[in-house]
Amino acid sequence: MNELLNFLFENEVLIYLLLFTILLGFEVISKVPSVLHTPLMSGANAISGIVILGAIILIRTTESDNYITLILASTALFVGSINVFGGFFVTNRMLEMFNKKKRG
Amino acid sequence: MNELLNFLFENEVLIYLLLFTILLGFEVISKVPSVLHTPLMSGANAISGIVILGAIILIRTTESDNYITLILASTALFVGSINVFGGFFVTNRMLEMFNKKKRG
Amino acid sequence: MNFGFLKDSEARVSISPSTSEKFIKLGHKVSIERGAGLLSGFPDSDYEGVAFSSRKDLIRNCDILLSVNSSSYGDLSSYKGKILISNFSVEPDRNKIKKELEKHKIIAYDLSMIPRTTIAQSMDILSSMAGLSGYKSIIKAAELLPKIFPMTITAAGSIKPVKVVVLGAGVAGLQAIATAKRLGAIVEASDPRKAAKEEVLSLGAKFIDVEGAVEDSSAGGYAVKQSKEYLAKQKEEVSKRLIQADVVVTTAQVFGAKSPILIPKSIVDNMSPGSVIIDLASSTGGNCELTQDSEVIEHNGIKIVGNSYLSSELSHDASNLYSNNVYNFIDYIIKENKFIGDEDDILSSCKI
Amino acid sequence: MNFGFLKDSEARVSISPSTSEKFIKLGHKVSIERGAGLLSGFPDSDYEGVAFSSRKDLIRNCDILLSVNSSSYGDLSSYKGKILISNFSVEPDRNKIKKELEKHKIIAYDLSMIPRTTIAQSMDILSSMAGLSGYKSIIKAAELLPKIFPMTITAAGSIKPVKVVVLGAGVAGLQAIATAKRLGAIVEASDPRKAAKEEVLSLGAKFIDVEGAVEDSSAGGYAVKQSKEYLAKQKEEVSKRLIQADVVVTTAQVFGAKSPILIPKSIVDNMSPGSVIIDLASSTGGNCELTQDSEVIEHNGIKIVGNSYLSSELSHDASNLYSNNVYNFIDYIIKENKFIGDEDDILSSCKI
Amino acid sequence: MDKFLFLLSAFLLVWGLRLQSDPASASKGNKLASVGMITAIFSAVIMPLENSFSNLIWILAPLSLSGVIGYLIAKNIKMTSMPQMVSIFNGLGGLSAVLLSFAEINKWIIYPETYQLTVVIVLILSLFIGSVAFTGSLLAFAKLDGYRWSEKLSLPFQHIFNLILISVIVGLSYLFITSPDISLLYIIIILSFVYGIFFVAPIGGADMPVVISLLNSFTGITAALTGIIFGNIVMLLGGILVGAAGTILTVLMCNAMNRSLLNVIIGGFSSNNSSKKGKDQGEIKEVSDSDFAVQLFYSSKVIIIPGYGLAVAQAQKLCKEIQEILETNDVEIKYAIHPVAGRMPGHMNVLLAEADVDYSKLIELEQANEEFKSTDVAVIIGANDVVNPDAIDDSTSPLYGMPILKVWESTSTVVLKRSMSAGYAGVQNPLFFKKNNQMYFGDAKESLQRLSSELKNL
Amino acid sequence: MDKFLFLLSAFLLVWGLRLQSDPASASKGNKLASVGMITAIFSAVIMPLENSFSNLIWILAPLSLSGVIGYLIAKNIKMTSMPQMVSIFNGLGGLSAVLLSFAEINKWIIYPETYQLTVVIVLILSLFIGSVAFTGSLLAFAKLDGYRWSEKLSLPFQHIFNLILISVIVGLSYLFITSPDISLLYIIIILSFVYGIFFVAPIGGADMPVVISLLNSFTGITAALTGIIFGNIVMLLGGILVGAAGTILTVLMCNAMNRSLLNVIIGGFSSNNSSKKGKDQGEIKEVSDSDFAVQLFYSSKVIIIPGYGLAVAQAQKLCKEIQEILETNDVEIKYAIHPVAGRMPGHMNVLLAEADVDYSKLIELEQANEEFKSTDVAVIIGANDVVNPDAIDDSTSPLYGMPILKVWESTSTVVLKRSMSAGYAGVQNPLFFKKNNQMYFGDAKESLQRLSSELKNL
Ligand SMILES: NC(=O)c1ccc[n+]([C@@H]2O[C@H](COP(=O)([O-])OP(=O)(O)OC[C@H]3O[C@@H](n4cnc5c(N)ncnc54)[C@H](OP(=O)(O)O)[C@@H]3O)[C@@H](O)[C@H]2O)c1
Ligand SMILES: NC(=O)c1ccc[n+]([C@@H]2O[C@H](COP(=O)([O-])OP(=O)(O)OC[C@H]3O[C@@H](n4cnc5c(N)ncnc54)[C@H](OP(=O)(O)O)[C@@H]3O)[C@@H](O)[C@H]2O)c1
Ligand SMILES: NC(=O)c1ccc[n+]([C@@H]2O[C@H](COP(=O)([O-])OP(=O)(O)OC[C@H]3O[C@@H](n4cnc5c(N)ncnc54)[C@H](O)[C@@H]3O)[C@@H](O)[C@H]2O)c1
Ligand SMILES: NC(=O)c1ccc[n+]([C@@H]2O[C@H](COP(=O)([O-])OP(=O)(O)OC[C@H]3O[C@@H](n4cnc5c(N)ncnc54)[C@H](O)[C@@H]3O)[C@@H](O)[C@H]2O)c1
Repeated sequence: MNELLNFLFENEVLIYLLLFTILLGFEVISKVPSVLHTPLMSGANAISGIVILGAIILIRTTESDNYITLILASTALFVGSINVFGGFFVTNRMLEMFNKKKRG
Repeated sequence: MNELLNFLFENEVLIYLLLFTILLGFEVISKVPSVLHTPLMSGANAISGIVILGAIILIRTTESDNYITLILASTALFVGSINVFGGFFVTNRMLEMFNKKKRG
Repeated sequence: MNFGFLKDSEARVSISPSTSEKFIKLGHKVSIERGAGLLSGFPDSDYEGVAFSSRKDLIRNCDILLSVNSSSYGDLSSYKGKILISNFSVEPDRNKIKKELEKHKIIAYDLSMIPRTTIAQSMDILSSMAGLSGYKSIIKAAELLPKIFPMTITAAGSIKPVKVVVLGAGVAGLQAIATAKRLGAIVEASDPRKAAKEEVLSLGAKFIDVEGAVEDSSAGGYAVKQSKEYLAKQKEEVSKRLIQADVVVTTAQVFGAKSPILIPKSIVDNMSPGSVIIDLASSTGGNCELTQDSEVIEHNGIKIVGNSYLSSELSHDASNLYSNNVYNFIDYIIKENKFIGDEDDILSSCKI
Repeated sequence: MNFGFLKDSEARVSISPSTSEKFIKLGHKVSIERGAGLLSGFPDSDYEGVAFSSRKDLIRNCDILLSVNSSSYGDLSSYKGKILISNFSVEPDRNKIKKELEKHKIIAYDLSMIPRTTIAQSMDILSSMAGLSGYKSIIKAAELLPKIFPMTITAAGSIKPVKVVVLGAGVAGLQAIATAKRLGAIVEASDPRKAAKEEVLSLGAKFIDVEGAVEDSSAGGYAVKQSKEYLAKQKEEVSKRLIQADVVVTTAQVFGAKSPILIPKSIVDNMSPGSVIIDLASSTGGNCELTQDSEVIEHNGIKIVGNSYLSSELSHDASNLYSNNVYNFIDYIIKENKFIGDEDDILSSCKI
Repeated sequence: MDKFLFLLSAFLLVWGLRLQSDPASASKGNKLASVGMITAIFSAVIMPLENSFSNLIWILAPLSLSGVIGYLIAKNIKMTSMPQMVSIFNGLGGLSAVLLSFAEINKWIIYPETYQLTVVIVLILSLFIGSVAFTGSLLAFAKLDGYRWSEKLSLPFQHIFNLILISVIVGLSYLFITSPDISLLYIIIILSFVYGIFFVAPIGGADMPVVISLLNSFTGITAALTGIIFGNIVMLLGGILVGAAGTILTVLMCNAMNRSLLNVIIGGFSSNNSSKKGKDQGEIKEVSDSDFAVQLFYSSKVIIIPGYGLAVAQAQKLCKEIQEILETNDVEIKYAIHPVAGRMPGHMNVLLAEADVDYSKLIELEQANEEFKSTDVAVIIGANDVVNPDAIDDSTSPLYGMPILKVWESTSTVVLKRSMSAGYAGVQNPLFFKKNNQMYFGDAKESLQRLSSELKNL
Repeated sequence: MDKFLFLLSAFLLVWGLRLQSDPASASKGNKLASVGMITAIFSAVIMPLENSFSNLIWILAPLSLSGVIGYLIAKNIKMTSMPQMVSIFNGLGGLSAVLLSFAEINKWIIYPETYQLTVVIVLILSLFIGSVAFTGSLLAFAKLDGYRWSEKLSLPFQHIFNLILISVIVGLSYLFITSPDISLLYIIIILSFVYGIFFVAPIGGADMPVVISLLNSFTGITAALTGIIFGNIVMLLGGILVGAAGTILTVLMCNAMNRSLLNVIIGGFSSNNSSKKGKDQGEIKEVSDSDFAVQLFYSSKVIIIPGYGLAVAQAQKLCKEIQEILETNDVEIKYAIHPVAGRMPGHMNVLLAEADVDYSKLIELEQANEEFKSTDVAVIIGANDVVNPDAIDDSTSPLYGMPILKVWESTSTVVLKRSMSAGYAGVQNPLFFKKNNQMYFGDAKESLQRLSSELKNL
């Protein structure tokens, strides 16, 4: 527990950053028409695929003969980036209908 | 110049924080009806009086016999906090009219 | 089949040029008495593919003979064995006419007896004619009234809007309400049927609320006879408005009975001179005590118009609608050149 | 001063109970010929503080004598030295009447000559009466037409909206447009004045555009005489609409001249039977070639009403407005029991 | 350089998400966010690392493969299966986090000294949440796609069981941290998978979008946690951002359905809810304000069918107002007037004339029935009998034989009325239960008011 | 503890600012922000510091004194002087930053080694910006309060002069850093003060609110800079937040005036702009959409005066719509019908009947003239001659003697028309130049459309 508190104190700026990011997340979404719910969910989902950065870093810091880790990380990267790419493409398709017409 | 770059690199998290704070500042204000312009300006002005924290810290870190600094800082605190308190009170008065009526 | 359309004793005609075409398309033969449509704006030359003849020839050659009003048939004895389709509601004595028809072996269908169901509405002459009468009642009132309907603020002074009271918010009453509202009058209406209130409000007019109406939904849309207390109460509530009204339109009819008296002489005496009463129920006795059927009388400067057939003054539109009603009826009852069975609801309720 | 109000040869009266009160408040004496207001819905008993008398006594006792139409005065010789206030525009020969007035030393003010300025509008009888006539023209047309005005889709078929064409969008024309629109007609109008277009559109009606109108703003609101080419062009554009119209209302008048013929017989011949033409310009010759002033004629089933005084059919409202006009005029010209000088614009333009 | 790129990508992600919350800019927002993501990936590949190894092929191969697969899936999926797709993607994201955490924990078991305790706790948390997101999303997919079995997974006392399950997982995790044993880890993973299933199982199929959104914010949180472990600030921020945005979005979605989040999660009874009104005729669907507005706004032809209810509500002027709004946005509007609509002949004409609707916009029954096929939306305002398909289909209906407006031939229909009650003829209307019909309940005046303000906000 | 409090205060400041951007929650937002500020002050007082001295009296004395003064000023100031007050406050904020920076630079001159170079640069920047905010705000105050001299300060070639001034200041700063000399510092300060004045001088009085907002964001930036120096993150964040929000706000204010920021700052010609249309009759004031909406929304009684223009625009239905919106918000609405409004007798009656305005809402001239005194806003829609005060005041006017609607007796009037052109009688209308009148230009249909959507957003 103490360790956690220390972590927090040491990373004061990080905590602010987290707070502000959460606020920003709330703020950015707070007024969405319900038609956008699904595409927005899809878009946010694609962003959550950011986890693949971890996979890349892990691959890059793993010895080239540690196949178990490499395979694990590579699979993680694979499935994660399906989430990312598929997510963006799908979202894009959903949103295309809104481009059909300019605002009145 | 190098020094500045170093500063930036060392404070990576801080830079993110600044970026996000600016975004948050934009985001928070971006849709304001023009009637709120004046009170909002007034409210933001009061917040800009946050500079008095500096005065407080300066006073607290100044030797008790360094009168020049103490007087300077104390004056800074005085004028700055007129900004703060006056600002909040004035804003409050302006905003009271919006409480006259609930939303329809 | 062979249809013959008579020239009526009034302006309307039971066939329009466009319906005659439809009849012919169905494979029927159409004969029309000469000059039948003239007063409705349909000279004989407008009809195509149609035989014109004298009444005598018409009766001889046709199986089915149609007119707008049964009174136009004249002596029924000349129609032996024929089928007649018309509005028999104008007959003063229904039983008498029934006997006479039987005597001459005439089959007759009374279009005023079409049931008031959604599906039969396209054949319902009472509905279509009542709508026109309602409109015309207000036009006539506006013509007779020495005032203009809408509120008008001018440099030469302000004119208050005219007050219109409509008694009986059936088809005619509703149309009268709508027309009066259009012209800018303040309109209030009264009717014992519960649904009428919502209907009146749906036209943006005010409803004069009277409690205690007898409701009988089984009467198929016709009003039922109301209790004496109810009528008294209604009279009182309504009287107030009537006395201040500039125009009163009455349409209150009760199926198979004399129309209720809603405006006794005492009220008329209290109305201001110049006011106008249009009594559309005059043919069944009238809703105003002073009404004389088919006449315009003046009582203390108040004009009282007794006319149940205002629609015939709109002969062009009326003939169009009437002949559509007739066509829809024929189209419904004759399938493959045969009458559908008498067990059909609509047919059986029309048969005299 | 001592005012005498005559009983007119028509339904209107030049004083209403409420204006008589205002006259008395100003300190004037008011005498009225017996029964003058009856036809406008103002029995003698409605007037308070007023003397009733015979015409003879009236003329003897009063300084100023008023009527709705100058034709109601009868023999002018009996009014020696008096002041007359009325509408003299009904006189067929203006010069003759002028000479006669001079002969009898009568001072006369013609209320139809009130200038058409914003400030004088409250005294302008032509405006106030024209507004009423415009309304009535449509009511009369609706009464005569064998069709209903609004579009109506019913189970018995659909009725197309009536087409109304208004020629001359002055006060009467605009009011006719507004009333026809209210009843649901499709309305088109034409007028050579440029401003008229915007005014017609401001009522939600369509304007029939014709290029090349002569504009003369100095004419003070009255229309100026238009060039022959213009009239020809207009006729052509308008004719198309006229032939299809169900109702035509014409109000085109040119100050001091015969009204232009806008509807020649040839057009009437092409209109459909049942249509109605209301010619409000009939007193100055009429806008339709066939118009007979003050009569309703029928030509090939087309009814042509020639009537420039439809407002008198709205006697109640008309008398109210007229008497307000009169009151406002008197209130303006008489200050402290004296006439204001003849140099006043309004007074001088009314003086005959 | 890489730091700057990371910063840029963080900005792009935030700004992209922001733009996505407005229909007018949503598409641009998505593109911006994807550029941000690619920037981040690129930076992660080029960033200088201590003891880095060039395992580039291990990175590029899966990346390019998944890029192609993702593109193909997205291109070929039907528009109607979008929510399913999103839930599968989300599951994959969760799986990715699980694999990563597992790999790291594996490393920890081998070199325990190199890790702080906090990191291990974070790793296990990430593993757990990722697993829940994974199996939960898959189940959500199954429910959305209508697999019958997926609705029957719920156990009695599910919520109590879930609580117990969680406690077990926490307990095992504690054990594992104190005495690392790989088999324990496997058990934890399996139990987490099970928990994911049981978490979603009791929630009704209609609430799945909410669940997906919630699971999505879970994935966001795992990304953030993993970000802490890898010391990558963009991962942290992106994850937190999605976590926060996803949570708010979930709440908004619940609000739009007039439900509370708790209510949805406790679930169970919710699935009956939506079919309650339908009796035995089938299910009706309600349409939300903004969906209705957008549907109209993006149509090219709309036919309005006014009925007696429009007159009762006296909403004719609002109707005209909506007509005008849509017309200025190039939607073609007509009014189909049924001959017996209303309560007197010509009732609708009187009504629409009052609102000054141009006569040329009014079409009659026959013409309307020809035009419905080319109509995007038929909006039925307070009409009932005149659009009752039984007049054609059901010879026992009192309306049988009456000519009727065949509104259902348009692409979709929306019915505005206050309740499910019948019209003048007193019979129920099968139109309301048709597949392409939606109900918009409420007094027509209020409904149109709502619709109008929604349209103005577009 | 203090760290937590600082975090809390940062949150409160952000959230407070956020709530302030919506009229419904603005008041609450301000309170939240002030709580945040007090929390921050408190934390700064209690936070543990290395080599701290207990100079508590030096802190509490000015704090309490200024609290009282601030309260008194705020309580007694007139509502109309609010913008002036804000600019003075802002100037004080700037001065505070100047004093602080000066004190720190002083310290640096004494102990040069303890400071990094960056810090010194930041300090001088803060000094400069603070000075500009200080004198700029004071000048803005003078302009707002209508001091004549304040409009004449501008030099020819002001912008070129300003550029030179800036260069001099930069040069001196460089000199100062390389060879610290206190007198150089004084010159820098004085030149900065002068620059502040010249920055604001060329900008027109009407644009002052924009300037104040801009200067306010300057103060925010100095606060942030000072925050860096004192290593206080809340100062930094608060400053940045205000800097960003202030900038956006400035842009929004410019947009609302249909100006660009650059346009405002270059200034000069702008001040003539607003009086251009007035000819020699005086100045007219335009009202913005949302100000108009709020004014109506918060009234208790509004009288609408329709005229010919309402008919030309065919905007009667929109007028009715606005009536209804306001009525549901408890505003009493009446229509004052002048007997000759429009172009035919009863024109307005026809018009309003078409929009189905209830007869009972219509009042005639005499009654209207009694009611204006108790009316908050008289809204004149496309009327002109019928509200022309010359009919009473000017015996040479062609309208002289006509009874007129005395709209100017209401608290304020708003005139909707397309331009300044005359009505039927062809004469100019002095009403438009009255103090309590505002113009709302545009075709009545479009204007009312704008007003209506603005009202719906309230
Ligand atoms: N045209 C005529 O001459 C005439 C004369 C008499 C009878 N009829 C008959 O009347 C019927 C006309 O058909 P229709 O489709 O117009 O009407 P309808 O079938 O009577 O249906 C009207 C619908 O409007 C809804 N409604 C009522 N008030 C409402 C409000 N304030 N807001 C929203 N919705 C409201 C009602 O549902 P909720 O209660 O759920 O809201 C009702 O289902 C036909 O059966 C016809 O035969 C016609
Ligand atoms: N009532 C009658 O019987 C009658 C008959 C004839 C003449 N008049 C005369 O007409 C006048 C009536 O007075 P009033 O106040 O109603 O009208 P007005 O004095 O003619 O003024 C109308 C104003 O409306 C504005 N306007 C025109 N179109 C507009 C649009 N689309 N949107 C917004 N504003 C528009 C015009 O200014 P912009 O161009 O700047 O927009 C104009 O100043 C009186 O002088 C009266 O004597 C009356
Ligand atoms: N379903 C259909 O298609 C259809 C067709 C036509 C009419 N209708 C309905 O039938 C009903 C009657 O229509 P109608 O016009 O032929 O009726 P009607 O001519 O028989 O009577 C006219 C009206 O007078 C009213 N009335 C009776 N006694 C009264 C009294 N004492 N005081 C005041 N009013 C009194 C009646 O209620 C009725 O509304 C209406 O509800 C109408 O909508 C239905
Ligand atoms: N300022 C005021 O207070 C006031 C008062 C009353 C009328 N007016 C104005 O005066 C004008 C005339 O009003 P009026 O009704 O007494 O006019 P009017 O009776 O003299 O003529 C009626 C209309 O016929 C039109 N007309 C003339 N020749 C025509 C032709 N060949 N074809 C078609 N139309 C033709 C005229 O332009 C006029 O609009 C209108 O603009 C009216 O607004 C102003």
